[in-house]
Amino acid sequence: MNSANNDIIQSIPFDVDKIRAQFPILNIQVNNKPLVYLDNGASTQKPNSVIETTNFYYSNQYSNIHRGVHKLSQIGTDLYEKTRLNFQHFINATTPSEIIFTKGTTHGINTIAYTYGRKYLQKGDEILISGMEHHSNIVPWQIVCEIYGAILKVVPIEQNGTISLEKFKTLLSPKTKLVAMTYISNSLGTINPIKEIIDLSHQNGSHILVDAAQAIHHLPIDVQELDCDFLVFSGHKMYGPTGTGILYGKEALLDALPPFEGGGDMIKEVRFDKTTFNDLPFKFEAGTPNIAGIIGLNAALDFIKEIGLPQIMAHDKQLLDYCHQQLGEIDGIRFFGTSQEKAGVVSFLINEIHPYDIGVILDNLGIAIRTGHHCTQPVMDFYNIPGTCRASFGIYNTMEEIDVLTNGLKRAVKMLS
Amino acid sequence: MNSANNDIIQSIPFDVDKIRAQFPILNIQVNNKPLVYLDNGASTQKPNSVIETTNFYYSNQYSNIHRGVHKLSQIGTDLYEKTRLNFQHFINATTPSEIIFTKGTTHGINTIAYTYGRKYLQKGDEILISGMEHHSNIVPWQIVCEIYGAILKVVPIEQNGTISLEKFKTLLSPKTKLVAMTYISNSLGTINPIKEIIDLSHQNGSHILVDAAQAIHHLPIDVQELDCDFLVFSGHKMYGPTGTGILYGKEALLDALPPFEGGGDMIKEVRFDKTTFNDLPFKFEAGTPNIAGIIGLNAALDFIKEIGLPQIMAHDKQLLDYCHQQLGEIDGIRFFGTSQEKAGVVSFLINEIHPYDIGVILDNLGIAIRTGHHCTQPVMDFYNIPGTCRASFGIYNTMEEIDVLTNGLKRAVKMLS
Amino acid sequence: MKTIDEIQNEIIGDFEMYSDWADKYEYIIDMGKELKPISGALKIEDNIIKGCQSRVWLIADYENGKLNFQADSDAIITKGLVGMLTKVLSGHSPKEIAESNLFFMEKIGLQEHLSPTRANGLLAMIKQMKTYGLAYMTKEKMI
Amino acid sequence: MKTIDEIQNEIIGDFEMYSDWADKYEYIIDMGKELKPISGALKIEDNIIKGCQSRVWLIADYENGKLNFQADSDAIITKGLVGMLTKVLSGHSPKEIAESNLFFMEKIGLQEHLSPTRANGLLAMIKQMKTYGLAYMTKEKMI
Ligand SMILES: Cc1ncc(COP(=O)(O)O)c(C=O)c1O
Ligand SMILES: Cc1ncc(COP(=O)(O)O)c(C=O)c1O
Repeated sequence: MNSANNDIIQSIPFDVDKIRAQFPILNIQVNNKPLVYLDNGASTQKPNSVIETTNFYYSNQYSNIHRGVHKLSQIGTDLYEKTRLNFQHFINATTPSEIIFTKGTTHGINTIAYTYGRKYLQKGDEILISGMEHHSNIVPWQIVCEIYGAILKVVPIEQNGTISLEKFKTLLSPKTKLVAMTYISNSLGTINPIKEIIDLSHQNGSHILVDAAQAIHHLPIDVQELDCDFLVFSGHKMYGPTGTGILYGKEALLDALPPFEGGGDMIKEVRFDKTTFNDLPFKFEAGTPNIAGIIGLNAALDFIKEIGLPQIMAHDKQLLDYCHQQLGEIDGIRFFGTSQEKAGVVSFLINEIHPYDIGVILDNLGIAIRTGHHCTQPVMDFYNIPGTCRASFGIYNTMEEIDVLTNGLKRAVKMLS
Repeated sequence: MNSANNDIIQSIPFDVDKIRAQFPILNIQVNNKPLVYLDNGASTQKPNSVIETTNFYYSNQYSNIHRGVHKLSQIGTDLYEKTRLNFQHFINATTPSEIIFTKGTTHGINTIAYTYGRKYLQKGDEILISGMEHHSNIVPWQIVCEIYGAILKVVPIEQNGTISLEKFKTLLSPKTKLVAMTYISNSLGTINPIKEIIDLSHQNGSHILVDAAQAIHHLPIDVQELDCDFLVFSGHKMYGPTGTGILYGKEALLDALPPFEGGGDMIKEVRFDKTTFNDLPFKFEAGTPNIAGIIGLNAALDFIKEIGLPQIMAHDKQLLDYCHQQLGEIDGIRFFGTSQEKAGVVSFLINEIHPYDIGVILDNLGIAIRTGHHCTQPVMDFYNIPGTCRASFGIYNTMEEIDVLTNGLKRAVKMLS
Repeated sequence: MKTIDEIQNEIIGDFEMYSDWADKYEYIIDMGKELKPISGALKIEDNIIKGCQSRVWLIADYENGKLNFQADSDAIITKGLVGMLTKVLSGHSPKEIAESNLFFMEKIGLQEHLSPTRANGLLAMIKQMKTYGLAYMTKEKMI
Repeated sequence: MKTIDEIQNEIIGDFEMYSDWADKYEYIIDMGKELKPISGALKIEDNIIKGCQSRVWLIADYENGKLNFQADSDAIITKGLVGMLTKVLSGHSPKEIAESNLFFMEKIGLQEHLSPTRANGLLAMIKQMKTYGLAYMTKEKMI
């Protein structure tokens, strides 16, 4: 059995054991083996602070928020709005009005697709995406393109899983109303040159939405510096509760868009002859929100801030390098996504073995990876494969876990060949 | 101080103390007074089982669901789908495919408004609602009416807060595509004759959506017997987590509708030239759902089932009668919503006192009621009032709490007059 | 004429004798009852500040280098609170008003009424009063 | 010819000697390797059952009152499992197949592969096999 390189372990920029101790699930056994959780691209585990915040809120402070005069409603509203301020500062939005709470990335993208489509899209207009987008950044655009007669254009990916800025430029046209692009690919790990893509889009007079689902907990994001028009991400991938997410939009643009969902809280005055809508951010927050989720999300953000993004990035990089190095020694392995700029996602196949088979064997060893198309079928079609095995890393993963993965894979290959 | 009538207390059909013991928040003090929580129409508190289920799930079983081969993903998927089956049986849907998980009532109504609008609404078509609808059952229809050139018609309410079936009939026209109506009014307590309304709608060839946000935890609902086309409600009002809800729809109708949000899980195959959508219920569940919320919601439903709806209804009725009786003795009180068929919601004003003032004083006494328009501004306009004070009951409320409310109100009146 | 801070300290002094929330609110309610209501003719859309629940009307008059405020509300507690606010800020120069630091609400334990999420329009009213201050400061400079 | 239940019990017997998950899976994988693959020409859209991850092909032949199944999959473990399923159900009458109760998967501790949410298409395949059974039962009655 390979043992992890000690130098690398010692240079991990924080005490992983101390972090692991904050995640109760990391103590469980799966199929009688200690859990090795390497499915963080799909969703991350939750630290005690997140679980307990939600718990405490429900046990001591709960009620519906906004417009309640009573104390509990005030406490809830204050906590809810505190999360908004925390995120405003975290991504450096200009005002809290630019932070809209959503159900998740998918909901955020659909909000923009429907409202942007209604306001701006006309027959023959173009939306430009990339060949590595998650289905959530493809299908909403297909739907609104169909509604408004617009055309979906796609920047193809290269063999190494990147996109070429040259090709991107040639696809920008006077008809390109909006570019929708992921910052980090969830199936390939590619970190796109998002700043260049944003600048090129703006030079072309196009708006741009950035899918930061995989980026928000990996890279420092400053929306004013990036100058993106919209940016979306999910809470559950950044150690926060399910059913939460953020849609950032430039205030002037969000103001210009019509509302998406109608309902409580998003209105100023409702009359049957004329309803007026509320100011931002409430205009886009119809109905009772996921109050407990949003309050728990604040604890997740605090958790990330406490560790620090530079530390998280360094840790991620070390795991990535070590994983590439160790898995690279397996005969017949092929990696998908070999960009220079890459986040902690390793997609691979071994010989002709079906990823499902590998997933099943690893599961029996307590190792959770994801297998399949990872909601990026066009990427699989591009490589002409049924899917990949994907290991993706979180704050709590260790070099030893990568050794466990490597050995597990060797065993799986032996069994399956 | 009035003490609660002992006869009535003893006939409460379950042991309220035992129920109260399951709600940790009922032990807190608000403004140094024991909390008297009478804002259940806005949202209900959560029993231990709900809090702990969520807690346990995050601490021992969490991962993203659907399509994961590994154990945690399987466990999560199974629990998530178990909730679906539980609700299928609870409202007697024909198949689990008819149960769609949403963010809440508002999200459910918007899902139907947008997709029904896209599929069926044309210029001049009519949508019929009532004058007592919650904003969430008004504004989505205003939005899609504007998009498709349809017309929103409204059955006015009567002085006692009911709607007249005669007036309803005269407003049904050959152009009425869909009726959207609340089962129970959140600001007036009125229980509408929903079965008659459904039958009349169908006789007219119209579809009907029932807003059951206030009904699901108060009345037994059998969707096959009711024969409604759509029915929506929220988890957070039925002792469940925030950010959860259910949209029921008849399978054939849901099949006929286009998808709403695009994204992961709602697709069969994604190609840039042609995407095919998943079968029900997944077609309407785009993106990572509120997994922990939905799993917690199952515990809420079990909690309700264990107590039993007939018991809950009887309890609700007793609180309602006692509250009417006690508050009725306050000089200058006016009740809004005096239907014979009424659920545990008491809306009132006292003399010319502004509801906000009463809310503030009661809050200082630890009593949480809601004041304002309760997201039904047209109801307030109808009565030409700025809002009401609203006490609304939950499973855990007691006769003694109504005494506390009554005395609190008397004190408030004294201070404010 | 007392300064803004002196008036605030006076109010804080008044409240020191009240240990009970009820006494405090009775003071505020009395304040609300005493406040001269704005006449119906002036309760126009232009002068309204909408909270979700209670509404506030505010009128500013500039005379001899001083700003005078009149305020009203449909809820008596809100009215009492706006009464205290006009008492503190009225009769001062635009500059003093624009630069004022309103600390008395917190000191008397009523800061919850100034929460940005409170539905009473009070915070919006303070913003509006300071905006008047700023506007007249600019006007004065231009003369 | 053994009955469906006898074959199931045989498989359960085979598995009794395996205490370890790895032995079980090796048995299944061997099963998969031995299973005669369906020829490419027959791997058409009509015969496919799509799971999200692995795909299953299924062909049914009716001869002399018996249904025979051929199955294949692109994943070897799924293939082994479909191999066991065809072994159990093939060669029986439509009625026997339609009315069969498949208990062996649970007994050998592999019921997780039959979870409705498992992405391997296996549950859909069993449904398909039983549907064939039902369809040929009806056909037989009509003759
Ligand atoms: C009758 C009715 N409809 C709709 C809603 C909206 O529900 P939610 O805010 O959970 O989406 C409510 C909640 O206040 C309601 O009472
Ligand atoms: C890049 C990317 N975009 C979008 C999504 C969709 O996020 P959610 O399912 O939380 O809505 C994901 C999650 O898998 C993702 O990785």
